[in-house]
Amino acid sequence: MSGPREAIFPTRMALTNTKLRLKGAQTGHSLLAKKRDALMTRFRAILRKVDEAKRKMGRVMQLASFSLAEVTYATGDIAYLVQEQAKNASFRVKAAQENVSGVVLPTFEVDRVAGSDFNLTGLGRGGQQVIKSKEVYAKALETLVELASLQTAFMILDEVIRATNRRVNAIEHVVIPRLENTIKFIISELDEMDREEFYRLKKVQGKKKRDAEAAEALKKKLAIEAGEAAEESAKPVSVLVDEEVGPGDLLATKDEDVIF
Amino acid sequence: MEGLFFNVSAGFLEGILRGYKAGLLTQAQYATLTQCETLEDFRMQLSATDYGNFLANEPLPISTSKISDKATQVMVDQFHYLRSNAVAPLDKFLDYITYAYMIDNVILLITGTLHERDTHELLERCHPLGVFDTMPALCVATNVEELYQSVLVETPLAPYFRECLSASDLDDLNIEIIRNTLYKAYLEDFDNFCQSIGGPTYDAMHRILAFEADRRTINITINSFGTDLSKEQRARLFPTIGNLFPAGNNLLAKADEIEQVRAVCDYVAEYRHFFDAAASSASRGNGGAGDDPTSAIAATLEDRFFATEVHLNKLSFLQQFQYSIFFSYFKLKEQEIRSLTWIAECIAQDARDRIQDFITIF
Amino acid sequence: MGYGSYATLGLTTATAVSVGLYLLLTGKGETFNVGAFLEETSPYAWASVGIGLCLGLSVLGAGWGIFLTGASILGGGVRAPRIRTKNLISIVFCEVVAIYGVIMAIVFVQKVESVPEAKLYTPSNYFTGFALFWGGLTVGLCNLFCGIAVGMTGSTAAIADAADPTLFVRILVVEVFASIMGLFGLIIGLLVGGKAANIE
Amino acid sequence: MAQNQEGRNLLAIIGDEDSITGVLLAGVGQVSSNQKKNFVIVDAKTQPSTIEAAFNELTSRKDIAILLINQHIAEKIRPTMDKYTQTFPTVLEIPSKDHPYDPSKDSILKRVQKLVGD
Repeated sequence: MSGPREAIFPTRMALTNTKLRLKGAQTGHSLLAKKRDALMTRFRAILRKVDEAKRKMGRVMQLASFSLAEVTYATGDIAYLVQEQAKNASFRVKAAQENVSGVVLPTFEVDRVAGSDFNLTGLGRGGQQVIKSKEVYAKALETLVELASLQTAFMILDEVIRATNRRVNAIEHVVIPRLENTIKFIISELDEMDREEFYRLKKVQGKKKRDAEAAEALKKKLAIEAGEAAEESAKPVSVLVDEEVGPGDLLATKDEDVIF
Repeated sequence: MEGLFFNVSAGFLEGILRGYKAGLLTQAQYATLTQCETLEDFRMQLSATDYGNFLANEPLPISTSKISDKATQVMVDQFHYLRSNAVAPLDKFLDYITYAYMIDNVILLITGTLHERDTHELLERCHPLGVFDTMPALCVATNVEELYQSVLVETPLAPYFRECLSASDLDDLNIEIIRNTLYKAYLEDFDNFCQSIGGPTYDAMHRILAFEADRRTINITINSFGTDLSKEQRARLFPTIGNLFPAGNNLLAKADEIEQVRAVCDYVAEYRHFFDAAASSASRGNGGAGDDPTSAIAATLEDRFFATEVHLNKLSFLQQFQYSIFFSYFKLKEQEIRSLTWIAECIAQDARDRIQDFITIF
Repeated sequence: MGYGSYATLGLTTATAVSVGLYLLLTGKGETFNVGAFLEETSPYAWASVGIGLCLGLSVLGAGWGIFLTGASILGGGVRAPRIRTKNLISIVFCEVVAIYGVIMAIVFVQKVESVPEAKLYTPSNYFTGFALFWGGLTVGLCNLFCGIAVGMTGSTAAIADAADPTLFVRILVVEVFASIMGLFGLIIGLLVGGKAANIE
Repeated sequence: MAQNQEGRNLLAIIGDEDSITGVLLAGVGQVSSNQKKNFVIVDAKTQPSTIEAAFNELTSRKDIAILLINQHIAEKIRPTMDKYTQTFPTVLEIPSKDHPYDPSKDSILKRVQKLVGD
């Protein structure tokens, strides 16, 4: 009787209910475990991708900043002009959703509108480099956006997997043992009660026997004392037979306890 | 004849300038620099050259922009030394060199003012060669009208502004158009000034300025493909002193694609090989931009332009007793700083395969 | 500068023409007499002007050459100090030109003695006067142009040397040729002077 | 989470001048009518507190989906970065020109490494 159990009155009804709940918990556990495995597979895939993408980003960004160096070579310092001419974002992201085992993962998609903010930058010299650098940076940003969605997915999945893991573990290590304990408790309590009952019946039977013997003796004494005693002695025997069948049934059902 | 009197006022400065020129990095020095593994190495190698210890007091790690800033500072110091020793007409000539940078600075200030930014921080970003005494006065202007007036009053660029732009233009036109309009006016004015000096100065300077004008014309044409710059506007930005002027300019103003530009350039013998070489290297895949042939050609074209500019500037050193060497030296120095920055950039970003893509001067 | 020289030229021509026309039209055309001028001018005047031109023009040439070269040596020497000693030779070449002038002036001066007026206007003395004048002019102009030529090449030599030390000797050869021109003047001056007897 | 990301369609960046120039060239820049920008320039002199303020302001904006930050700048405000657990906006550490990417310093990648490792 170790471990926690639910505060429940040990009846057969409760036993049935608890057994049902245990079954439910087990089904839930296996479902959650499956979900967790699915998420984990996904998660591992994303992990690998994040790792890859982060390293790729290093290269891509290097390429991009190198193209900026080319611009500086050809045009000179355009940083300030670019900063000042920025007005409306032409490079935006659009969020889409993806469903993995019931978890909504946002993914960002690049949403570019043709903007002409810097169209004329480097008109006199280096315009081609500016355009090229623009393209390279846009490509780099696409990688970054991809990485960002991976990273978001990673964060969310991480969160969800933790939650799922907690649930699985809770069911496995808390709920199920507790239910099992409860069942065991109920069963043992019921057994205990049965045994008590049986003992009591024995006791009652013994007492009845003693009473019957006493009555017999009395009857014999009376029969001896009175002549018509043989006629009446058949009844107590049939009562005795009835009573010997009773205890076998008692273990199966309680309700048929006619004696009490 | 110019030899008789040139040295009276400019002989000393010419000697100094040629001394500076001898300090430009050579092929061998570039080769050593490109072998550097880190910027630390780079600095050490550079200290063995004419630059000396100009980076010695910089805290580590050195950034490439720091290197370029410091190198520019070296150049500016040299310029100021020459400028303060110069007498007419060299002083005016040197002033003309600064006007190009001044245009950039004024444009910067205009941009800042239009966006209502604190213009004082802009002053720090101005090119030091283009700084003029009254520049801080521009910063007090708060609106476009005021700025226009103060530009007219306070800057040496006033004639260019007065002739080309009105106050409302500052508001309406794209800043790049303003910049190119000013630059066109500047080039033409500079060419005029050189003509007034005459002699070999004009010969050498006109060659360089005409090339610069053509380069801008071609660049503007190529860069305006696919933008909202109208053809009339484009035609107005073309300087009128180049070898392409006037027939080529007219054709370029109408051009829609790079093939037409090439056809125009075929008329001028010096420019013909640009496109051939550019096209061939683009087809080899060296253009860098890859799939788009136009931008690949244009990118290599830019390199060709740089190489030709360096070549022309080198030519002006072949003649003594004329002023164009002052202009050429600063252009070469600028190119050298660009190359240094490029190498430093390549080292910093570990892009070994592109490290040779600069232009050596000697 | 251009307009100024045009104006000067025009004014001079106009004055000369009007004076000439005035003399001609007023019947005094005889006043403009080259022969008389040559005859009446004292041989001393010719000789002294000749000596003066000889030395003056020579020194002008030398000075001009020295400042041309000097400016470049100074400028080039700022960044390449090694050129300053070597290129002193260019200065010396220029200086030599002045020395030619001084030598010739001394030679010429020997020809001039003070004599009584009666003995002055002799054919021999006329010859000496003219010889000294034209000889001095020859030497002076020779040295002037020689000085300028040496100066310019010297300036180039300095700058070339600063840029590339191996060029110095080659340009020095050119410079030597330039400086030889002064010697031509010296020789001719000596010859002309040699023909002339002393004024006595 | 799904409703949280509605209306977030901008990128923002905290970085050095070169990185910002680059991404602005690509068209990321957005300056609202009241001069609020979605990019913050950090140079060597910028105080960490200023960066933190900018970081907090940008992360609390409702229209930003992704926040890019240069790694060497993130390094300066590492405690704040490590504390940041919101899903939106996603914070992404990017390398800068002068500071090559170092995967071992990335907050996210550290977690990745930990998870992959065990």
